[in-house]
Amino acid sequence: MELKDIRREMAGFAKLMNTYDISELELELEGLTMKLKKQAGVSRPVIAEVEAKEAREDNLLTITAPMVGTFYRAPAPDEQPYISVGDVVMPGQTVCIIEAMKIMNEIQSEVQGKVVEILVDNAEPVEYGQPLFILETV
Amino acid sequence: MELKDIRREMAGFAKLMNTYDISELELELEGLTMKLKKQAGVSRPVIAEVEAKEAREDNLLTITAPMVGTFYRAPAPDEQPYISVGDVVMPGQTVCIIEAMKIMNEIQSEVQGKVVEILVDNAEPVEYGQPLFILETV
Amino acid sequence: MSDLSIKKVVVANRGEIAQRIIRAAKELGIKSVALYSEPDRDSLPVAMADEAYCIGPGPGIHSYLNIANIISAALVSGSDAIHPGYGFLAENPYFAEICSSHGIKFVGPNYDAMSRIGSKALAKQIMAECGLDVIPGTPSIIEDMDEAREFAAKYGFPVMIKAQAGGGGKGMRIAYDIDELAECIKFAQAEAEASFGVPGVYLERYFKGAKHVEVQILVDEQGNAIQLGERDCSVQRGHQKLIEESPSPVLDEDIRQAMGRAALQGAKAIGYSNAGTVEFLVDSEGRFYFLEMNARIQVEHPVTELVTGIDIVKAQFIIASGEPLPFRQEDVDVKGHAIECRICAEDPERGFVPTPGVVSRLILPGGPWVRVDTALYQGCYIPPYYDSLIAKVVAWGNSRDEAILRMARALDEFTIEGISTNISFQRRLIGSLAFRQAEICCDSDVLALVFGGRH
Amino acid sequence: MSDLSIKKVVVANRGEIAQRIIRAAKELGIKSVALYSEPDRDSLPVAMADEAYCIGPGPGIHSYLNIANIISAALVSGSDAIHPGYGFLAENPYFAEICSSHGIKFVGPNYDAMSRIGSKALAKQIMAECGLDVIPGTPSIIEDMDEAREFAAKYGFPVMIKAQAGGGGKGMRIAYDIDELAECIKFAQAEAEASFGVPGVYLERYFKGAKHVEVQILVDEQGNAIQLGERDCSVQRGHQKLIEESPSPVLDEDIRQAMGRAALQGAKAIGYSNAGTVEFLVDSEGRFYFLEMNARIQVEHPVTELVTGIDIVKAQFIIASGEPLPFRQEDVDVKGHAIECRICAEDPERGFVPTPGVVSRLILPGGPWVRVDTALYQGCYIPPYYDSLIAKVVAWGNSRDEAILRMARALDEFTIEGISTNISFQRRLIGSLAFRQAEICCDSDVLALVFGGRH
Repeated sequence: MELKDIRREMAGFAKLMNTYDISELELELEGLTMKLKKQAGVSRPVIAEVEAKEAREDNLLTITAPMVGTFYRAPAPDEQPYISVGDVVMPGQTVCIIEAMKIMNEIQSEVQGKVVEILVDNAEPVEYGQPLFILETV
Repeated sequence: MELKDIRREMAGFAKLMNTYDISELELELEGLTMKLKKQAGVSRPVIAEVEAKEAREDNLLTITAPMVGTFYRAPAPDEQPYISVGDVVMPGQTVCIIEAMKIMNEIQSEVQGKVVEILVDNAEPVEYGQPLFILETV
Repeated sequence: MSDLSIKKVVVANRGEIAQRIIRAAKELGIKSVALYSEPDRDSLPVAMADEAYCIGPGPGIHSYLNIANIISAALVSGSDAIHPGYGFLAENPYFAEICSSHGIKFVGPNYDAMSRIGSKALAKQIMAECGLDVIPGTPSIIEDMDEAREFAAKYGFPVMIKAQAGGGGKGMRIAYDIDELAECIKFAQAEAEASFGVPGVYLERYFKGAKHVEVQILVDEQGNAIQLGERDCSVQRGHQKLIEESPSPVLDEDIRQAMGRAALQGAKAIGYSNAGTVEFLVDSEGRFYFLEMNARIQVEHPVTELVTGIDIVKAQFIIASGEPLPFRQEDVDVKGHAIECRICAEDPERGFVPTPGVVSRLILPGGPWVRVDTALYQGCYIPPYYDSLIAKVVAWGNSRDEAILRMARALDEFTIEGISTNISFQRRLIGSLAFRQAEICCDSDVLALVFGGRH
Repeated sequence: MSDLSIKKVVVANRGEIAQRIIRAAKELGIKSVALYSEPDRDSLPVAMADEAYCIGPGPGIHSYLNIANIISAALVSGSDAIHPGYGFLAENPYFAEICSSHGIKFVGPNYDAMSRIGSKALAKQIMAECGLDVIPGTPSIIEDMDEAREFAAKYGFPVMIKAQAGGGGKGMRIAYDIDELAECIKFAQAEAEASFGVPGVYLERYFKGAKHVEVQILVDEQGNAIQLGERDCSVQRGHQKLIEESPSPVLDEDIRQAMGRAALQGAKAIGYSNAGTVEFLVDSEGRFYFLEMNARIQVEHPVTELVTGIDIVKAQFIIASGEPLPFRQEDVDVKGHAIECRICAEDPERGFVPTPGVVSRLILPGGPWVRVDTALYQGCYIPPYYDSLIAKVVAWGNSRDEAILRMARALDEFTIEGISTNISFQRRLIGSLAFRQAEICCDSDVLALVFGGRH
């Protein structure tokens, strides 16, 4: 292989790097070593996704808030919480209340699992999509 | 496997990286090593360095302009150029003139080599550090 | 801590206008609460605000139009006001009413004024009654084709068809002869239904070679009303504004004064308060007709700010707090000339198709008398769900010519990589002789101007 | 294409001021040629200019001070003017003379005026002769300690020691009693020699609690002279300006008028033309004394631009082209208040050590009445060779309070990662009660103000 062949190939690789936003390329093949490095500047947080993946990998499920409002663990201040750590939750079971615009909305679980963690304190505000409970599949 | 085959495969890998938000890929297979990296923070062209490296690897030397001015290949319009392609240049030998502030500055080579390319046309402006001649070490 | 009665405001919007509202709040010492959809989680307004609440997934209907989540966020964050920005819920009187019933101050006019303005036919009737020239049109939405034909017979073609609930060029058509009238009406009704949920359209006389000129007003809750001069928004593409400027290069001083007076008269008749805009059509002979009124902050408000020195969004908070306006008509002094170019994530080479994606490189224009309102940053993601407006570049100059040359250099500096934008389209428009000579009208073919034969 | 006689200008500077000059040139239709050292190859001014020439390696002495390469670049590029910016060759009369001898217009005053200003003793003598109060000092550089002791005996301590060739706080010392006088003079001489190549120092009376106030003037080559009001630059650290504002919060209208007249009188006596600044010290009783004159555009010129609407760099080009000033004194109308914060690549937590490096993340402040002059972009490299100034944030408001609150929110928005900067230091300074009440003087301990007991 001659330099000019490599150069021609390099152009191809460089074009691909542009097309696919690749910033670094290293290649070794039969005595040839090629390293290409490009610009860039793009960063997109993926923490939420990563967490979700981790959760899946560990057989953990998360129940998130379907609306914005105030989180209540029990139907009334002097009553027992709907669920506590260690309880097994069934699909359709009410797990908490979220008060939104003065209306009490009962939140039901869509999944089955054992409660391993409650992430929000009673009477705290929650936003859309905020994790509320972590369940372990059983 | 040839470089152009690798390039075709690389496109496929790159597409997958985009689809699945993969930022780094390393591969080893029967003597082939490939590393791909996506995204980063900083961009600074390295073309100059690459050229320099290539030049060194090929035993090529570059004479650059030590000052800003107008490049002349010969001491006067009706005279022979100091050097032409194919000539062997010795250290200390005058290779061109750069006119700066109405003063004619003789530029001497610091190295020894055979002239393989003259990169600037006669009477063209040159900036500091601009490559003028490429020599091959002999 | 704010001296005003408003101490904490929910910003029920996104992008550059959310950022604009947060900036004004910060300067007044008002705490700000950003609301965001899931794809906007990493957006600048969220980072800038004192608090932030996710209110739903990407599509506007589930987030920025989700009244329950927005009101809830205001309540759980202990906010005492909501600023709606423009678009989304900004001109929804029911939303204003819900805010009010929860004890939250809606930064804008009250329900009654908003309702009157929202019904365009009623607004025109009120304006006509208080003595303004109103653009001739059918008195309400048309019920059958006979009505339409009758109107066309009286005023002649072309005829403009407009959605009752319209805005932003949606549900709008021009019929050039009797043969296409029925079809245009059908089209406009279908588009109106798709965009606003109601198919009603009405007809208006169409003026060739007209200019769109609007007057910015401020009215406090004590009834003090001032006008901040006009904006010329005649450079449009498909009824969507591209470039706005203040003052208008085509008004003479008499018309300017008359238009300002008319705007204040109309606002009074409507019972308006807070910042608003009265839109007029100026025909080729310099007569002006009331078009409609906008009950909100407008995209193009910065040009007025730069020539008057008055912060309109701050004024909105002051008014909504129940304070009297801190300046009077004689304090309003228009100095120089300001131009705004709307920068959109769209590809002019491919029919202005939206171009969501990641901004991989960004250099914003800056330096003397160049203002940029944008929530862009290098690495940010532009989601596909919303309006394609991503930045507003505003240039001020002592003269219109100076402002044009400044805008040209600002657009030359503006670098966005990763997505296509209309920056170079706007650059060519700003550099055109037609713009320089203020010859572009609402119905000018700006594509032909920019692309020439190529288009 | 420019209507002026200058058609193409070489910008013999770097960073934000190079960019500022290119922007003005672009708006005037003047072609621009950027010059750059090797580490500045990827800088914004190089990208913005019409042409660019590398003039040497990093250290200023080999590039931005390399007169031969700069003149050569002007000649080979066919340029007819050179703008020196500030620093580097801006106040070097020999450079101006060399430009002139090569038929290149130096954008600034002529050799004679520059020479007179450059000799600070001569400048003070001329000013005294034309009737200005001049800060009491030794008539020339001191030759022996007896002279110094005599001066101190006459005016009392503390005594200010200043380099003849000085600027930017270099070669400056304050002696508080007779015991440290000799040592301070030795220090100042050594620093002056190291910084400027000449050790000469002179003594001045030192005023406690004084303010630094300077007047911006414009003089055309026909002799028409106007002043654009004053700038207060009293917020300093080690004689280096940190925050500048216009108008000064401490001048009353009589003093303001008198100072403006004095500045024009002095400029006339010097034979000055182009943009310049006349610096005064204002003592705690409101008397003002001529300090020195700066024969160049200044870092802090934007605050004057924002309150007057006059583009000073454009005016420099107009004057250098031989045109008369396009405005008169009565056209100058100061409106509102403007404040500038200098943002530097330096770490206030580690004794303000410079912090060169790569900017890995950048969010510039923006929006209404916030101007940023900077050559920063995300990914750019800040080389170690030059001044640490990397950005200027300027905020305008109708009142000083409004400008302060706006500056505070602008600094809150300003995000630079990858290197340390003084942004949060400036934010605390702007937010301090002492600044709000305009109590900071040239000799105030701003570090104590910001760091409190911690310092």
